[in-house]
Amino acid sequence: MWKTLTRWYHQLSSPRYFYRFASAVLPWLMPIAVLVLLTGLVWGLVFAPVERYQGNSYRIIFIHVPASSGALMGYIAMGVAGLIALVWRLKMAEVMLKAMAPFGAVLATVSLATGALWGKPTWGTYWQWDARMTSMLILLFLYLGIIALQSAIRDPRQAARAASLLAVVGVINVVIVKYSVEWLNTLHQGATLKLVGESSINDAMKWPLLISMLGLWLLYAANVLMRARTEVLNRERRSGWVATLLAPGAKE
Amino acid sequence: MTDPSARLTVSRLGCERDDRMLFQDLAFNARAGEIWQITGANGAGKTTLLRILVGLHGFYQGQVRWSRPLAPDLLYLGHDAGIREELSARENLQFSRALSGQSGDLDAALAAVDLYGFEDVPAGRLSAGQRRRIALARLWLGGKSVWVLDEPYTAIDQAGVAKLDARLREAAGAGVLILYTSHHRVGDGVRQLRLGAAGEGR
Amino acid sequence: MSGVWRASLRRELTLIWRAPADVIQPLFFFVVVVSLFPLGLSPEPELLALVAPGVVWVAALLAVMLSLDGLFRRDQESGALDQMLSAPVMTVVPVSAKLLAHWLLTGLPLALVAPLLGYMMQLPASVLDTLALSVLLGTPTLTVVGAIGAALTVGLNRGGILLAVLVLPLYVPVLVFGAGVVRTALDGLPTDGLLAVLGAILALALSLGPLAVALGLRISAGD
Amino acid sequence: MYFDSVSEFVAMGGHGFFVWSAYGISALLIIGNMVLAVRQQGRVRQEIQRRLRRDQRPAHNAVEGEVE
Repeated sequence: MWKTLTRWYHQLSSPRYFYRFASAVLPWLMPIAVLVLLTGLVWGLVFAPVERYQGNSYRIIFIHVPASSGALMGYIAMGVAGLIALVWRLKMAEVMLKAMAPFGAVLATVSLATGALWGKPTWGTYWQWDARMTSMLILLFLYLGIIALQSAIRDPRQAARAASLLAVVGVINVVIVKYSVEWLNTLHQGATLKLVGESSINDAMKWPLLISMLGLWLLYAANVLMRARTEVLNRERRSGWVATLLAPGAKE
Repeated sequence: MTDPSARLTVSRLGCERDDRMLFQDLAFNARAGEIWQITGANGAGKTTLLRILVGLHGFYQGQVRWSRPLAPDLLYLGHDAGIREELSARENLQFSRALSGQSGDLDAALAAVDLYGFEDVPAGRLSAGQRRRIALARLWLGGKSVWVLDEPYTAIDQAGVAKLDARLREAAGAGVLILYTSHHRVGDGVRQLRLGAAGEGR
Repeated sequence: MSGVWRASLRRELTLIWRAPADVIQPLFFFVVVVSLFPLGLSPEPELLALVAPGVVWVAALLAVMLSLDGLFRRDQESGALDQMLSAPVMTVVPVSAKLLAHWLLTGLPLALVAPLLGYMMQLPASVLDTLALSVLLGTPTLTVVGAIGAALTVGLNRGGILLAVLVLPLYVPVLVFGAGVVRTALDGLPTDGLLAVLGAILALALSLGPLAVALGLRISAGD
Repeated sequence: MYFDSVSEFVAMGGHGFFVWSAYGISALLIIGNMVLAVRQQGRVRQEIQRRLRRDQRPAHNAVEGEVE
């Protein structure tokens, strides 16, 4: 067991092997991700029963909850990749961190937009600074901070290490922000009206939600592999294997 | 090719900046008591090479190996001499001495670089040449066996050049390894390392 | 080791003392921004007292952030930063001296002036000591966390705006609990729990922050 | 199928605007990001291929004073 782990570690940490691995995985991962996501969404939108109190606007949760969880998991994954990149100077960890940022920021934006559009019919207002939405807003700012820092520094290696440090600091900050915002909210509104928490929805709603979440996470993974391939080419542009790979007329 | 008596061993050293190779496959051994002059056109990466050797710049291919940990023995004068204009010559030197762990006498060092009488003038009001000499005064504080100097001869007048040459030869004689970038050659017996001019072979 | 720390602290204090603008600007900014609010809102006491904790705290936070841009810039331009990074002592030593000097001459004055501005914002006198205490307890965290952003943007030409984008999200917990302490005191409730939270955040910042700042400087220098 | 007719499905019991704009924005952002990722890959590949064709030779350097 240990031998395969170390072999896998050495292989996956070499950009060249990763490029081949990603090129092999993407052609089937992408369609599966889209398929799973669509089934989850269609099931939730079309077939799931209406929610007693809210009516049909609750169907937004089938995109809102997966997006929120994806944005949060994405940032935590970036924190971990950042730590690995800083401590072990692993080029692939730096590549993954840069690859995860854009889609994470998109999911944070989607979470905010869908949360607001869901809030209006349900609680009468697009935005009410409740704990979850405020945390998501700060998370979006953290994502934008990393993307801005990474694009502001010219040397890709230095940009990656700077972004790694910021990601590690950011992850610690996300935890503290969550507590501070939750404290802020308990002070003012009492417990926010929890009409639809994960636990309270019945099975007919739970399955489409889980499938949509799986689909969106797979899509996130596919997007990360795509962007990581690009970043590997970018970082390895002077190496021999990229030259042979991209030589005019070479088979992709 | 590693030579046990070498204080510094560099092999297959290459550095890339803005998608262009500054230098590539650089290899040499430097031993205590030697003076190395590093030359090359502007932008050939001389400063970057020094910053790699002292450990400030980490993005390079190849290997840089010091036989003993460098930091305690290192006297590094960077491209900008690290002098703050708000502080006086003495205050600047006092801080550099404390930071690098040297222990020589401040006034003697400042006198050696003809700053006698200017010790307490804020560096901002001194001339460019005088400001650089505040940093050069560290060469007279002693206690360091590896000197890495980036353009030590800039803004130094004729008399200063002769004094600096003498000091470098004296230190090398006492076993100090000196690497410096400049067009000025200290004297014969100085080993030269020429980095490919940026324009060549483009 | 302590020799280097003391020498660094003495140097930093002399540097800031020689260039008083670095001390006066944040203070001036703090006073001006707070005094704008009564003009912008209305001089009506109840309203001002209600918003005072947030206004004073946001102004203090922005004052600290603005003063951070110059924290490493001049040392980087003059080459002094390279000296610190290549010195035989751990980088965190001169860096922590620099952070302490920076707080002593920006955060501390803000805490001393805060009650005056709190009073200007019609805050009852009984709350002013809590306000000063919260700013005193919060500003070191702002300095240390902000310095991480300053370290990462020191080499960049338009680092100022980027510094704000990086650092403001990191300031959220300190702002929430800092202003929260004062609001709680305004409501007459006990504030020691919240002060403890501010203290805990400060402890975390002081333990990990300087190391992160030193690493950030090393990364900006090219390692 | 929970809804009796397509028009009812679109109306979503009066919340149609909110549901469909939520999904519309989400689709726009996610698909947009995918397209950007693909375009960026194309751009980087072209950039590298252009440089490969230029077939740059790196600067050479001579080391004197080195007795081999």
